Amino acid sequence: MSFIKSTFRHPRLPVNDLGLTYRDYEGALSTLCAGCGHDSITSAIIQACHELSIQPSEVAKLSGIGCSSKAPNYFLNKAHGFNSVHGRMPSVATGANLANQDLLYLAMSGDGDSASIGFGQFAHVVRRQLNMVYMVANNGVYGLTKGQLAATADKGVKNKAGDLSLFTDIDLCVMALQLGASFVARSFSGDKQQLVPLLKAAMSHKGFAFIDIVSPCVTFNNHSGSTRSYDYVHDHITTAAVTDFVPVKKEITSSCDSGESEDVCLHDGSIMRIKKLQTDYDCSNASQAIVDIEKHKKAGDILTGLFYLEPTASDFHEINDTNDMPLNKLTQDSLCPGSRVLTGINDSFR
Amino acid sequence: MSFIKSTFRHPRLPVNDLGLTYRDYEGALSTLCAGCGHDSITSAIIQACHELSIQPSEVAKLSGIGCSSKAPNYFLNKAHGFNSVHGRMPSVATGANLANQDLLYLAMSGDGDSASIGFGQFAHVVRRQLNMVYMVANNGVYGLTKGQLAATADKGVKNKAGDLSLFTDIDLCVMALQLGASFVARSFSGDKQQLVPLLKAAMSHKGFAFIDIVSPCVTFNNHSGSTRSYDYVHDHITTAAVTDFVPVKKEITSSCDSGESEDVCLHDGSIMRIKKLQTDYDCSNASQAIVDIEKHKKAGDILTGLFYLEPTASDFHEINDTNDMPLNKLTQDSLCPGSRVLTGINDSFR
Amino acid sequence: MTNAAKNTEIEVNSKITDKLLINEFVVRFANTNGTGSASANNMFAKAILRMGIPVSAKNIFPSNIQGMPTWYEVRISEKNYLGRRGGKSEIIVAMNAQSIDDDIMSVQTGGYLLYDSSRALLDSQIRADINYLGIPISNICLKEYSDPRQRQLFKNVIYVGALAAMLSMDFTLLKGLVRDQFKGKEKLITPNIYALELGYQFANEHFICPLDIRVESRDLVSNRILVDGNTATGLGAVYGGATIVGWYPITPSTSVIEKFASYCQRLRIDPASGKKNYAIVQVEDELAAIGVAIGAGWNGARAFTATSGPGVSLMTEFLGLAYFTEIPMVLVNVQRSGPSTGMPTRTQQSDVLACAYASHGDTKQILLFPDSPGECFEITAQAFDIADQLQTPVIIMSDLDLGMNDHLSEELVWQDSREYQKGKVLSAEQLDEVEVFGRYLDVDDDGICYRTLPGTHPDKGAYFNRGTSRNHFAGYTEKSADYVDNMERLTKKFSTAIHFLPAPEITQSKQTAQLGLIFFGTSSHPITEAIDHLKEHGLTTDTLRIRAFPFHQNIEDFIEEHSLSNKQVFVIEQNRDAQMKSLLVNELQIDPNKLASILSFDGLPVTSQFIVEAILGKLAQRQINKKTG
Amino acid sequence: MTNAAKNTEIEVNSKITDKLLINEFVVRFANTNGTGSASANNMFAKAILRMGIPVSAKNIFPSNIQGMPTWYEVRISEKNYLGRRGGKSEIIVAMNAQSIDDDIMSVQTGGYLLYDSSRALLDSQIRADINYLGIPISNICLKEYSDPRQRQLFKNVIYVGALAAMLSMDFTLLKGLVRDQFKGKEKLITPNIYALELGYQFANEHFICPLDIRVESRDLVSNRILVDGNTATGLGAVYGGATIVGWYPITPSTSVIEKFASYCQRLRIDPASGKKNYAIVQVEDELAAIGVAIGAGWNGARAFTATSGPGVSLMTEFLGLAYFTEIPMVLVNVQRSGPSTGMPTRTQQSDVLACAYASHGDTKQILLFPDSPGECFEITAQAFDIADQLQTPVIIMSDLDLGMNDHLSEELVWQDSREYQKGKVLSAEQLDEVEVFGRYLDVDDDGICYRTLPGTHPDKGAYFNRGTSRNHFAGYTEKSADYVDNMERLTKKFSTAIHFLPAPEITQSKQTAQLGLIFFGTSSHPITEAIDHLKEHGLTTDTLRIRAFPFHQNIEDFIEEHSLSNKQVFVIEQNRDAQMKSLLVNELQIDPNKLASILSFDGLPVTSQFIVEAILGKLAQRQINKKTG
Ligand SMILES: Cc1ncc(C[n+]2csc(CCOP(=O)(O)OP(=O)(O)O)c2C)c(N)n1
Ligand SMILES: Cc1ncc(C[n+]2csc(CCOP(=O)(O)OP(=O)(O)O)c2C)c(N)n1
Ligand code: SF4
Ligand code: SF4
Ligand SMILES: [Mg+2]
Ligand SMILES: [Mg+2]
Repeated sequence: MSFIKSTFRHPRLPVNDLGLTYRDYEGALSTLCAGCGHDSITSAIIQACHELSIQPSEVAKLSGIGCSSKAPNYFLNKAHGFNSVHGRMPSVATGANLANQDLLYLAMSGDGDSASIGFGQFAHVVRRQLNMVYMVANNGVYGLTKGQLAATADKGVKNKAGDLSLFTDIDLCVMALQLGASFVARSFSGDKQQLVPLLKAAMSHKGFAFIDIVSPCVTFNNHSGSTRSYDYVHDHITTAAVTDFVPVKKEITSSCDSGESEDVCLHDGSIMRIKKLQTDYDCSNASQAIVDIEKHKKAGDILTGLFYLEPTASDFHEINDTNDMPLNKLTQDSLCPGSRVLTGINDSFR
Repeated sequence: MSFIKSTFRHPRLPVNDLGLTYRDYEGALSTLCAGCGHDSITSAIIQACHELSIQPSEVAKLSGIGCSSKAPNYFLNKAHGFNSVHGRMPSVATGANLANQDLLYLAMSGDGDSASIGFGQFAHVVRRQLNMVYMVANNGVYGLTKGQLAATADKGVKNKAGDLSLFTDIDLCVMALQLGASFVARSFSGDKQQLVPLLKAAMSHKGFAFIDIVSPCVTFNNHSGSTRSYDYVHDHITTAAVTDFVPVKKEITSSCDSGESEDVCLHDGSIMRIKKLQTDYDCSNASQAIVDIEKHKKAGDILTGLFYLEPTASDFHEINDTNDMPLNKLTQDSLCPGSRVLTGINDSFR
Repeated sequence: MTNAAKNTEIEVNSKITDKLLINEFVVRFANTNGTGSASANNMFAKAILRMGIPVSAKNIFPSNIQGMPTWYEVRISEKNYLGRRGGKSEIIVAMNAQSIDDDIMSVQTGGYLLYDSSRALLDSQIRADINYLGIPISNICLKEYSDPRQRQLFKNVIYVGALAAMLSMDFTLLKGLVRDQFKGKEKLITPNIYALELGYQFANEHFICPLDIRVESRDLVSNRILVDGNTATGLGAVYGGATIVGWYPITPSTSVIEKFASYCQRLRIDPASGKKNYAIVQVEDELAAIGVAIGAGWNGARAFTATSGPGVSLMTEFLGLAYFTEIPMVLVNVQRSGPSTGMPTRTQQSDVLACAYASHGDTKQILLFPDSPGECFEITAQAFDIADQLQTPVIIMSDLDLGMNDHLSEELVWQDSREYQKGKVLSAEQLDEVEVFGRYLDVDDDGICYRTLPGTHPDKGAYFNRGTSRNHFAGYTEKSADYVDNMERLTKKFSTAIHFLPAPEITQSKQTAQLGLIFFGTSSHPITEAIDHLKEHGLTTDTLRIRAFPFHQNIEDFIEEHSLSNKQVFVIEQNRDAQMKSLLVNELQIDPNKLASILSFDGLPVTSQFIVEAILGKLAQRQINKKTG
Repeated sequence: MTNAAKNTEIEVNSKITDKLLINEFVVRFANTNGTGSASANNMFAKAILRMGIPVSAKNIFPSNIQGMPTWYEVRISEKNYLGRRGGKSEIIVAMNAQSIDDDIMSVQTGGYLLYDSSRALLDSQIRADINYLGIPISNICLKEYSDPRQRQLFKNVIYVGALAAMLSMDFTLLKGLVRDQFKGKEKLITPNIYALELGYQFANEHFICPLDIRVESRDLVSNRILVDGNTATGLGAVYGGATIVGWYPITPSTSVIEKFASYCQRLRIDPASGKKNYAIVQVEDELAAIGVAIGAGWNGARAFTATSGPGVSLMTEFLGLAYFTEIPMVLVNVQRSGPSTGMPTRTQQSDVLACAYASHGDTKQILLFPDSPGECFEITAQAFDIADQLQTPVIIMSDLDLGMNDHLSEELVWQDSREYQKGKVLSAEQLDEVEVFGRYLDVDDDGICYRTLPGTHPDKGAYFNRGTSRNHFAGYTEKSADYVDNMERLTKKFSTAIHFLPAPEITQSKQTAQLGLIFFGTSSHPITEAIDHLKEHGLTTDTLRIRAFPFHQNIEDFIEEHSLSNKQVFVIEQNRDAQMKSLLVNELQIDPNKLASILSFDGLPVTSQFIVEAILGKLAQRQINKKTG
């Protein structure tokens, strides 16, 4: 971390369709530890939003509490953010989304925040199919409280203080799959090439999109013996398929080798191009994805990539049959039934 | 419900090894609705405990809040019980078990209690491998608050008030399997023949035993269209295997047809005899169990029976390496290091 | 008197008064819950209403679904005494064998016990000083109906029919009520009327009807309505413009949401698209419920949740967040008897402190105290304005009695000229004009800052909302000066708040009376009656009904005026620990010895009898102390 | 003076006093967190301690892991002033470029700034009235070390070495400290001593050492220890017999559990089996943490949890359950600055009301207020006795300052004759003798009933523990009389409680002094100094330190005695809303106007300077009011 931010702007920084540069997507200066995986996620988010030409002010950033939950402060300065309480971001996100379905909800949580204190809220927001991008920066520890083991830490590993992870670990991707998420992926903060297209696809997806991002904590969980250290992850990462994201406006030019590559059309017309690296890959089968994830885990590997995608999934508002006009934009005219109606209601109480 | 309980005792009521009759295992008079499935669970528990010759006072009964959570008051009058707060029984059970590992912990919860407000606690007590029997009386609704849909209600069904279940339902057996439970079963309150042996096995199992018991709510979820009504369950129940439980002291006499029947030896030496009704049945494969459960669910059926059993599983105390003497029995001698030790400690602060 | 005699003919043992007792008595129904009695009993109450006589009803039900004792107490009072009176009842309809012994004991001397004589009473159940009205209701049903559910249900209708004859109620009117009640289920009308007539005729044939206790039509109700507070609250939220609800069921708050939902289904469907102009989510618990309201409030929609008892405790952390981040939202707390699970189907006003100071750290919350369904409607609608104007949670402190019982209330009023007050929210245009925007800049020096909503402006006004200490520009800070500045501004905002809150309702005699009574919410119901009785004891009384916290200055004035030497201020509340008194003392810096507490906390709505006796007792005690001291 | 000059030679610009300033000053270290400065700074403080001079230390750190400003304030005082003094510091070690501008401003006129002169200061950073001690620490490290981590770490050791020379500290003693600190990691000893010497020599070579501010060995510490409250609390729990912990990490309470765990690892292993005589579970959240403690308490083990801020709010529902079902357990609340997430690494005493009345309904909780590590140890051990004897939760109200800072404290004391008081728990034999057992029968008329543990007796004593209303025999009841009886018994128990709780600590002059100061916990630290200063203003002071809630009678007496016409009682607390005053007023029925509040709530430990100024200010105000009024 350096505490003085350069304000110098290169005159020829590339601009996107909105005429905005990468800088327009940045946030406050990070106060995380130098080398923290979460900062890489931040920069992947910035890149994805820039490349997608998302209007920053049309984004709502949400988080719980933790180092990871501070991250939304470090991207998209022009977007409102809500750093809520520990583990309860999903309910706040629900309320926010119900109030205005027109914004893009980017939520950042940690493994402590989502797999421990927030596990109930996590499970239920998945069920609810809220249209949001739910990212967990998974480092296997509680960074902000100095390194206690998280529930996502692999059984048998030790944290820096030497405490042993004694219990079955929670795999949030498996849980999301089981609970009905329509977009589930895992990635690695150190692998921008994989992460950015996944983020872009998640942002373009309508419905609940979950991305578990392995994000090493350099201060408390980067030692040898950890399965969330940079070294370990680099050595054990495997990918079922490489994904590329083609926004709706761009034409698809690259050729498509039918057997190995698949194009999935997202609800807004953009394309998710999937190049299979493993023969049994099938992103439309949630049960199979769970089996695959666990198979790799048993072998000591971390499977990453897009696990599941239901491109035509519904979101909460479709299910609820909410008016298309965001509820927070409705005026008194359409909300208040007025005195005439009340007269009739009063009569029903006599 | 009748409010005057007969005190008449048949002189020749069968007694068990402790010389106790069925009556010695009863509790207060039920105040649940006549016909409530939960009352059948109560009587199955009474029968199981009686048949196993469990000393009632060696049992601790635990529950959250709900009609189902009242049930512990209706069995084992001589056992202490703890009717805690809504959804938080698992933590209370954890504390209780940590304090005295010598008791048998019988816990009763509801689907509201465990799949909604208590889902986080449920997940984490499973991980913790607490040595307890965790029963959920699953009626798909919140009985005590008059019939709102529970998170276990199948997507698409309606409750009595006509509200539609909109979201992915939570299958607690699948969750327990995923989270590392070492005994997972499903049964039906209306099928004592299946339920009693499962309860007996669960009570004899060391480690976390979960039983999801479909238990119709006659008042709020017994209408046609419900998938938790007596009629629906009777029509759609299927069983993978029939289980029989042979206590440690009894000799096994029935012959054993190797291909179709399997004997699993539990940690206390008692035997769980499993007679397969479906060829692919394998109670040692959790992933397979999940696949089976979901396959049947897609077909509209409710798969019941023993899903998974890890007979040599560890429980929390083994993992923690707790002293065998219950912690609540330790005296000051072994707890207090005394003044001499303190002198040294004081020195370390100078 | 033999049992046989009791079953067929009334023999008047004793009389309450020598005169007729007209329009001023209590009928108490003892039933088993889950048997459909509540709707029959309610029909009885509504018939009284339609006869133009003031009436109120208390449903005293168990925390259980079926098979436990339940009571329904109807007070008929042309004196407009709408609270509970206390003491025994003139008439008891005893339909529950479990509770009949107690029920017999609670008939007033000279009063009547209407009971099911299909089974004979025991000798021990015979009191010489009351009158028995036996009707073989079970036998009648057994004969008349074959379906077991009908045999059960029509029992209740039969005794209502019998009461109609005994009390000389307008039978045509009762039939009209049945027709109204079963509108849309026409098949049910005839059998219900038939059952009414079974009871009516039996009574007329076997007893001297009407009794000396009876009703007579009046015109004393005017445009008042009979409804429960939760219905009015739910409707108030519709009128107040609430669109979003996160909730989790809990008695006695559940029906607030159910009513909101059912009115929304009727009144909030977009005419063009047929889609919903609202969203209600039944979430996983109370933490999530309030989280939803906060998220929506942050995003500019009017949102609320409702809960009771344990739910309030669970919302504590989030209430602190909303206070500190200054997010508008409304919480309806329908109080029940605590602590812990307590008595979930009994009333109390015992969350005053838990709500006023909800959450760790220095927090204070806005509280509103409605006392009638009419006010529930008004105050709920208003609560959304207040929350938006003050940018903070507003807690509506209702209770089980107010929420779930039918009260005779002023009708619900809405002025079409009234406009939603959305407070200080900057539009894109305003943001363009603003030189510097600071979310926590106290521009107007009233402690209330300007806020912005997500998505308003492409470049300006965005900030990171957080529960941590922040400077004027919502930047994270651990600087002591910034922190203190913000905390002091919040204190200032709390003073400003008073201007937005409903003032206390004060009734004051020309010359300050001897007694000053302070109360709030449902504790006000028995006050009129209590004052009349105190007058009989030569005591004059002024009253002050608190409607909001923080407190208006005139509360302090009232206390000062009424705490001179020969005067006394009483604070009446329904809790053990004198919570409102504590709040008054703390916040107004009042000497606690100026306030004498009248505390009723047995879970039943406080009675006028209790209040009068307690006041007389305390005054007598004071006399003694003066003499001896 | 040029920068070059500052870097090599000291040029005394100004002096604090003409005499030498010995053993009575403040050294403040400004660092960046995550750079290992805390342990070097601590070594400095401990060296002072070993020289026999009273010392205390405040670590002022950010809610962040690495790279943000952090300060460490060491107060050296042979007058035994152990609280913060307030005002600027005599010496500042400025190692953080982020904060150096502010740091320079906070040097007292005539004081010293020790800084890293590897980079020249800006002209704007030169104050004419202070003295600059430039050491090119980074350059030295660059030269001496190749490993970047070492270059970082040894910077801190170097300035400690330099201070040793400047302040004339015992260098051998410092070296001894290094040896103690790295016991078991011998490899680290030599390089650390080498770094100390680098600083020591540089200072001796470049400055006139020692300075006019310096230390001299004394024998004023006697057997006192320097330790933080959380360590003492964790150890107190070991001695008090706690075996079970459920917990969830949160600053500043985390180290209570960490210390408990590490002492258990040493002291609680069964000698025969090598197995653990304890169980600690890091659970999923605070609701579960307290649930574990309650389950264990019900089952007869001593159990506790520790938390802060948001955790307290989350535990609210369970605290109500434990109160109502009467289950013993201990909660350690290490308070931090609220509301909401607030300032997680700043101190406050702002959970007083949230804890005293935790939970909805009429609830009251037992609070204990330790003020030193010695008392943390004693009170924590005692808390388990109190909880068992009263069968209710006991909340230990610590705070960040007490819990995480090193305090000079009386040593920890344990009498081996002391026996655990387990309260009224019936054994199987006792149950056999008891005629009727009723869990909620008030046999001894003190509000405390007898309880039984699961598994005690095959036939007797079992009951269903529940948060609902119950009768004497733990049977569910909705009867008003049963409910009221139980609630009143709980009130009685709360009165009984006072006999089990530590009495306030009162210092009272022969003749009642003009001022009565009431305070609790860490607010007591600056009191000795404040009293001395008030004396200089001609004011005599009596003090009362509250140690427990509910309150002892002598608190009321103290207030009465000190609130006569020319006297004044002040309540000093570290929160905005005068929470302790509220509690005193509510519970003792005291006129709030008798208590003047001194409120320090900026997140830093209250200073004597603040207290004295506030008291003088209020007294002056009173004078003016008297004159004009
Ligand atoms: C209710 C509550 N409990 C505990 C805390 C303390 N706390 C802050 S962050 C955190 C854990 C963060 O872990 P994780 O979510 O994994 O985020 P990371 O720092 O590892 O990115 C905890 C326990 C809190 N802020 N609130
Ligand atoms: C914190 C809290 N919230 C809500 C309630 C109200 N409540 C009581 S039981 C219940 C649901 C019970 O449903 P379930 O667990 O399925 O049990 P069932 O009655 O169906 O057997 C609820 C919401 C409560 N007691 N406590
Ligand atoms: S402690 Fe770990 S998670 Fe937190 S900022 Fe540092 S590296 Fe990142
Ligand atoms: S409401 Fe339903 S769950 Fe509750 S007792 Fe009645 S039948 Fe059982
Ligand atoms: Mg983490
Ligand atoms: Mg249920």
